[in-house]
Amino acid sequence: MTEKTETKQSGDTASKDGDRGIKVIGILCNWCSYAGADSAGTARLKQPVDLRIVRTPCTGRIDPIFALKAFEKGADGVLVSGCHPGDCHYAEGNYYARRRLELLDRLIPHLGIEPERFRYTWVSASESKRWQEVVTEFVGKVKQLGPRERRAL
Amino acid sequence: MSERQAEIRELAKAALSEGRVDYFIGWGTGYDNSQIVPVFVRDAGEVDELVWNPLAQHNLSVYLKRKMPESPDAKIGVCVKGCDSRTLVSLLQEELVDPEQIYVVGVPCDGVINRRAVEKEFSGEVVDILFDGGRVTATSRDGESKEFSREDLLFDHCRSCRYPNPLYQDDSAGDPVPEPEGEAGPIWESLEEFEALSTDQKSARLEEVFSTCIRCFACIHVCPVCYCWDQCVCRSRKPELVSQKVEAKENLMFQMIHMFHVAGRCPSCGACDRACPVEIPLYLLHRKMNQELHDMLGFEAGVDVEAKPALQTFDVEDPFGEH
Amino acid sequence: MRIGVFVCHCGTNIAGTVDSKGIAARAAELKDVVHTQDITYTCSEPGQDAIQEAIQMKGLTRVVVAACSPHMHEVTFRRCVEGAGLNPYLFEMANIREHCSWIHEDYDEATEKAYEIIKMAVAKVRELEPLYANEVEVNKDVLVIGGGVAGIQTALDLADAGLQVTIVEKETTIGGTMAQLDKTFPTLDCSACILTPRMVDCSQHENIEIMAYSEVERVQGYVGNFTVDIRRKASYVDWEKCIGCEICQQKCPAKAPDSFNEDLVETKAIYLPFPQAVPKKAAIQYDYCRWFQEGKCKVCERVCPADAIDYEQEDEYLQREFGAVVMATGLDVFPWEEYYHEYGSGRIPDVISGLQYERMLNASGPTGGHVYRPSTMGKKKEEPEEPKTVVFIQCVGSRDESVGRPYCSSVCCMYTAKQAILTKDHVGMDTDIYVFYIDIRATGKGYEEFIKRAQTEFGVKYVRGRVSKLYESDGKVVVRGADTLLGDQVEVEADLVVLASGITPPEGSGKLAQTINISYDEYGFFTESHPKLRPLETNTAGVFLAGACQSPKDIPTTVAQASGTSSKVLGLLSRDKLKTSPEIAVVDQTRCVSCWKCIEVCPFGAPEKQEQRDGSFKSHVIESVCQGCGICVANCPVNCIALKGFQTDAIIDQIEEALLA
Amino acid sequence: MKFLAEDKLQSLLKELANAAQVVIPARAEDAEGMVSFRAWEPGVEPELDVLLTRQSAKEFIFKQCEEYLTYHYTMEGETGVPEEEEEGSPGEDEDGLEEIAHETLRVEARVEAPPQVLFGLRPCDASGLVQIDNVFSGYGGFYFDPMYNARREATTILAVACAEPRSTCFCTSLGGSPSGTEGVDALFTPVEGGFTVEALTDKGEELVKSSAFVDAEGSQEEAAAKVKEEIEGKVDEAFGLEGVRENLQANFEDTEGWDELASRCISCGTCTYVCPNCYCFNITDHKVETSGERVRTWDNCFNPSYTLETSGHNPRASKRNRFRNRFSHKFWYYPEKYDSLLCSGCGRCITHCPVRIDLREVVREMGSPRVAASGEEA
Repeated sequence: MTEKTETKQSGDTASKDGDRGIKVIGILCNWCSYAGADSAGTARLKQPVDLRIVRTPCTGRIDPIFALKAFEKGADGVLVSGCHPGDCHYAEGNYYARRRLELLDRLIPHLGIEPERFRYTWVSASESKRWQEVVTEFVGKVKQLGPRERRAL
Repeated sequence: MSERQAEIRELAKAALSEGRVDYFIGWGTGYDNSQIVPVFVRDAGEVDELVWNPLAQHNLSVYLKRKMPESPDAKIGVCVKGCDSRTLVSLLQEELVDPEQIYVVGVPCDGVINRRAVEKEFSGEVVDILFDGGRVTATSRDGESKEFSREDLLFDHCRSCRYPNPLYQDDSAGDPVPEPEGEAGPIWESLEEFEALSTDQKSARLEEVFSTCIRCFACIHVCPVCYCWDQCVCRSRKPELVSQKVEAKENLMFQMIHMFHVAGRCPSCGACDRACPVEIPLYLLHRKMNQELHDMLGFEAGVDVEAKPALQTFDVEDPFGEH
Repeated sequence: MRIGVFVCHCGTNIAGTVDSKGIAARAAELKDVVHTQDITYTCSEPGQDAIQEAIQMKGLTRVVVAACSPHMHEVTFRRCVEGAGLNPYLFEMANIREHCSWIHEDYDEATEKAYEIIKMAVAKVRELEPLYANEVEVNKDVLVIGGGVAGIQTALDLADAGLQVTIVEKETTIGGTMAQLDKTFPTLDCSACILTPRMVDCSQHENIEIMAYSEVERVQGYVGNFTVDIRRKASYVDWEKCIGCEICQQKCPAKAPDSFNEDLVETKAIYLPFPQAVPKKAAIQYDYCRWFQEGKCKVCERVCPADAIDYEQEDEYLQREFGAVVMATGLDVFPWEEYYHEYGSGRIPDVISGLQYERMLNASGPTGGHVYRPSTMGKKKEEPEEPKTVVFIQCVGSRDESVGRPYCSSVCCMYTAKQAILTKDHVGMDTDIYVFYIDIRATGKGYEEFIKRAQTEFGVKYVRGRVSKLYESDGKVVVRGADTLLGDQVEVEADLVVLASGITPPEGSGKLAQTINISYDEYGFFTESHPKLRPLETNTAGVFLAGACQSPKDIPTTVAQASGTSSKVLGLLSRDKLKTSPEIAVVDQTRCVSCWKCIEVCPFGAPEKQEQRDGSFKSHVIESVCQGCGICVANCPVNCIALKGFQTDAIIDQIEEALLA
Repeated sequence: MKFLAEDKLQSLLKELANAAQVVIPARAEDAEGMVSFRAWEPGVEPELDVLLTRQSAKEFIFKQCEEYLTYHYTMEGETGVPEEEEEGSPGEDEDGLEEIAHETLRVEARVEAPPQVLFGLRPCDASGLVQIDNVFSGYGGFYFDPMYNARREATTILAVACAEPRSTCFCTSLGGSPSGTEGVDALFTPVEGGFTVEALTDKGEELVKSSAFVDAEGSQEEAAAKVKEEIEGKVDEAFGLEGVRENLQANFEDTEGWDELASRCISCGTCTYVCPNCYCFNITDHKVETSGERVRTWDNCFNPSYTLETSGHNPRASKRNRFRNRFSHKFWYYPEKYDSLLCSGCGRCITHCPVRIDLREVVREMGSPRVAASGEEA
């Protein structure tokens, strides 16, 4: 019991004094990018600690609103990743997603969000190295910008 | 103009008396001469209620959304301007309106004027607006009269209008007006000021603008291509995409949901801007959205009945997203 | 709602960088979490017992296991909680290994992140609801794509077990690469003697249908119910009539490249690849046929005793139903000419590929098994001369980053040794043979012994080092390389240089993978579902892998894998009905606004218009057809379609949870 | 009666601002230049030439969105290997909150009501607040809302009599007046060089103690009386109230009549949100993990969820019924319960309706006997 409250406190301080400054949400498709992140893990490819991954079956499932919601709730960056066009496990999902995400990508700056804070990309199950690069590069850019002060979204 | 008004009345009269339509939706005079409102004419004898002048800003295709009107099998006559016809085309693309059930009178349009702009020229209330060619004479309740040029009072999306003649119609009220030259695709001047802002300024401006929203939902109810009605996800608690809390963030989120839902079907007809009781410049969102869709795909909403809305289809060769 | 959270140590895999015990304790403060526990190996039997015990004692109604990737053990734990009487879909995995402990070093950071991942999983599990798998009828016919030894073995195993098998082979005969080989290592038994009887077995087996000279165009459907479009390429010969007498080939006046013989020689425009071909049917190579190119000739038509020639023939499209698909598309030889300019890019006649040499060694090959210097072949008067000095270069297109092939092709060391020995046997023990190698990979049964034999018994000289350059100098091929053991330059004047060109997937493998919706790697090898847990399956249920299309393999491994795959297919098709995943889209018809976007976008045609009692129509998703991608959900304006297991609320709650405080 | 010189207005506002938040009608700087109520800052001139602000002042007492209460769960789940004496399993019980051991819920409700002065609203807006009071202030022993009342208590209302009524004004038809005093603490009437000021309540009396005011001269009092009389006359007669309630009741089932009137209505909620009288609200919880808040937001009778039942059934599914409810509520249901009308005749619903639905027309039509309508179409 006491031990519990201790850990709790330590946990709180860890998140409060914001030593881990930023929060990045990753929305991944199950078949390619999530698996790619798995392979990166299996290969012990070190990555920044700031990414939180949400698994969806397919980028076709991803509503642009998810990303905006994340920003609204305080995300400093949002990364969406799926199968390369043509490789969709469901044949067409990422083609639909590509249009929606491209539109979103183009609107992000318009909404008062730095363009570097959003990215959508394609990483296959075997591209563990690429996943490491994508995450490192993206989170790096977001870190440079630092935490977002939110006004509108 | 008056000639077009006569045409409208003629066509409406014929349609009603021949029983081709149960009622005919056009524009008519509101509670005073400075107000034009949608009117529903149910009797051939009443077609003189129909009016056409530069105040006829309402996009009447909104009444073709299902549940609006309620009787689903009614045969409806309706007047559309160029911009209105594009929202109608969007509805037709999705087969949400049965062409067999509607009789469309296209009204070639030289642009409609912004009544609010007129009102703001007076301290008192404007009760009468008269048109004489390019001149507009407005008179306030206390008898003050002012003259304007029609040109100056046009909505800016009318100034940049590329489709002054309806793209879908059964009959036309009068001869078409000259089409503008130049490369197709809407013009975006009205955005430039906002686009020039820095990221921070943008979000500050959006916060300022959307904190005034009162969530009356006039914008989506008046939107012809927004038809979820009682099921609107912006009011749903499950799933809850947007909270009921009225605050800048949530209000903007609500608009973003609306925007993504009409993306590819919204031609920026401006109905939402005009309906907003607190004058939120919604075009900041939907015109930008249309601009980007145009850059991405050369796509314009509601110009081709055979086409599909941009986001409900795809091209394997779409020229983006390779990163 | 009573949630239990179980945090795995995975030995030190997780506990090494994450305070599993600590976060388990903290998780007990999350809403609805009534029980938490840290376990050394959650997937182990005691681990699973602990979970089941806790479910029963604490009356847990939801379970979160924080351990490895769901791709690893989701199935395991679903079974586990089901065993304790919980619905298997009231379970969620928090991936704190692949996505956390394995990719971070800082203990505190990793621990904090792991805790947040658990919070997200708890947020999701709250939104989950019990789901029940539904069943679909299974079609028991099997499609085998590729008629090489892998395809043949799979087909025979399955056919013997009583399943109907269709082999689709793009060439006019089955047999694949193995049919081109002379002897096989390490036993040196004759390749044809092993393969051709199996080929004949296929053609005569009542349960096997061979569709040669055909290709798969499109695959629709799902496990147990695939619909496949197959294109039978026009051979311009009516195979119903053709008796394979070869007269047409003898009389045909037009020469054409002989791919079966690796273009060492030429064949005719109308040809049969080799005498033991199955089916033994002739085909016309359109681009080389005089009739098609010049509009006159028709010799074959005149000489054909069976009246089988049919110049009007066109590609034929067939649609067939299958329950499972086996990919056995085999391999290609690495196109070394395009990459190795230092080896003459194929312009030096006496520099040939391993497979070309294989054809030369082959008694039924173009030289009848005689080894000649290609530069001296095909001359009118002179006899072709045999090489006195032969150099073998290994790892051409293998283990070579510079040509984008970092992997080992796994067979070259062995076939080089084999060819070296056979050279001595065919040409004479006095032949001078050098093998330039990086390392010798001889891991199979009897392989290392075989290499030793080559070195000692047959005196093949092994030089450790890469060859930097090949060039011609007065009738010889000068081989310049390094001997890294002696540490100096070596130069050999060779009569013949054989490149142990590596294995690459057949051209168009990527495209085929896309057609079938399976994943593939950057080279085009098909990706197995899991290297250890599901090495014969793909990520697409009902599609399996056999042979070199998955990774380079020698014949014994290929055949072994093929039989393994057969047993997987048999396992799948032993049931009359298949359980399908209940994680699919379900429409809440009370909210549906009948805009039909779902129907518009679904790649599988799962949503349909369903009439309601009031005569209106609402969307309805056909359970057995829905694949659970969720494209319709993202397009539904009212969000009235729930993708079970991935409902909008579940996703949003995870996001919100991750961003708390 | 007091007098406030024009040039004293700013100093008065400044003085008031020391003790309270002062809210005035002001014109926004942006292009739209909308006139609405907002907090006064030194130098900001109240915009009194424009008769009506875009929205009424009700927002400052009956907030569009307010946090009602916050709540927080603390869990003490068990950790470690379960011990034997753990009580039996309740099994798959979804809403089994109470049976979860070790869970505690803390609820907090904060009443925030800093003193505020609303200056420059019109008598119609002020009387609108009185109608809302009925609902939230325990009228006839009904509900008493602590937050609303705290804010109401802390608010002083300084109305300014109308100068130039709009054609859509019809307060007089409802027994109101452009210089009405219902719900007003002090009424300012514009006269030559400033305002005459009448203190109508204790709060009003407190106010006029300020040195900014001087006693009004007789001439000024007369001027004020004259002004009031003039404007009174300028307000058009919209309809007679005679029998409206009864006729609305009688015409309740006149679906064609209602359909015709509602045909151009787009069923949004603008009218109710600009209305100084409409008070309908919705209460929703917003919870993430262990903490949440309960918020009260404006609702309106055109909102689909307004009468939506848990079963999914909605007794007011159609536009017509929602439309009918708005007018019936204002002129029939509400009066029945509270013995006063739920409309003060400001006309905002008319001028801001995207399709200019005219309340006056609706009341004229459905508030009078309609033999014809039900007769024909048979």
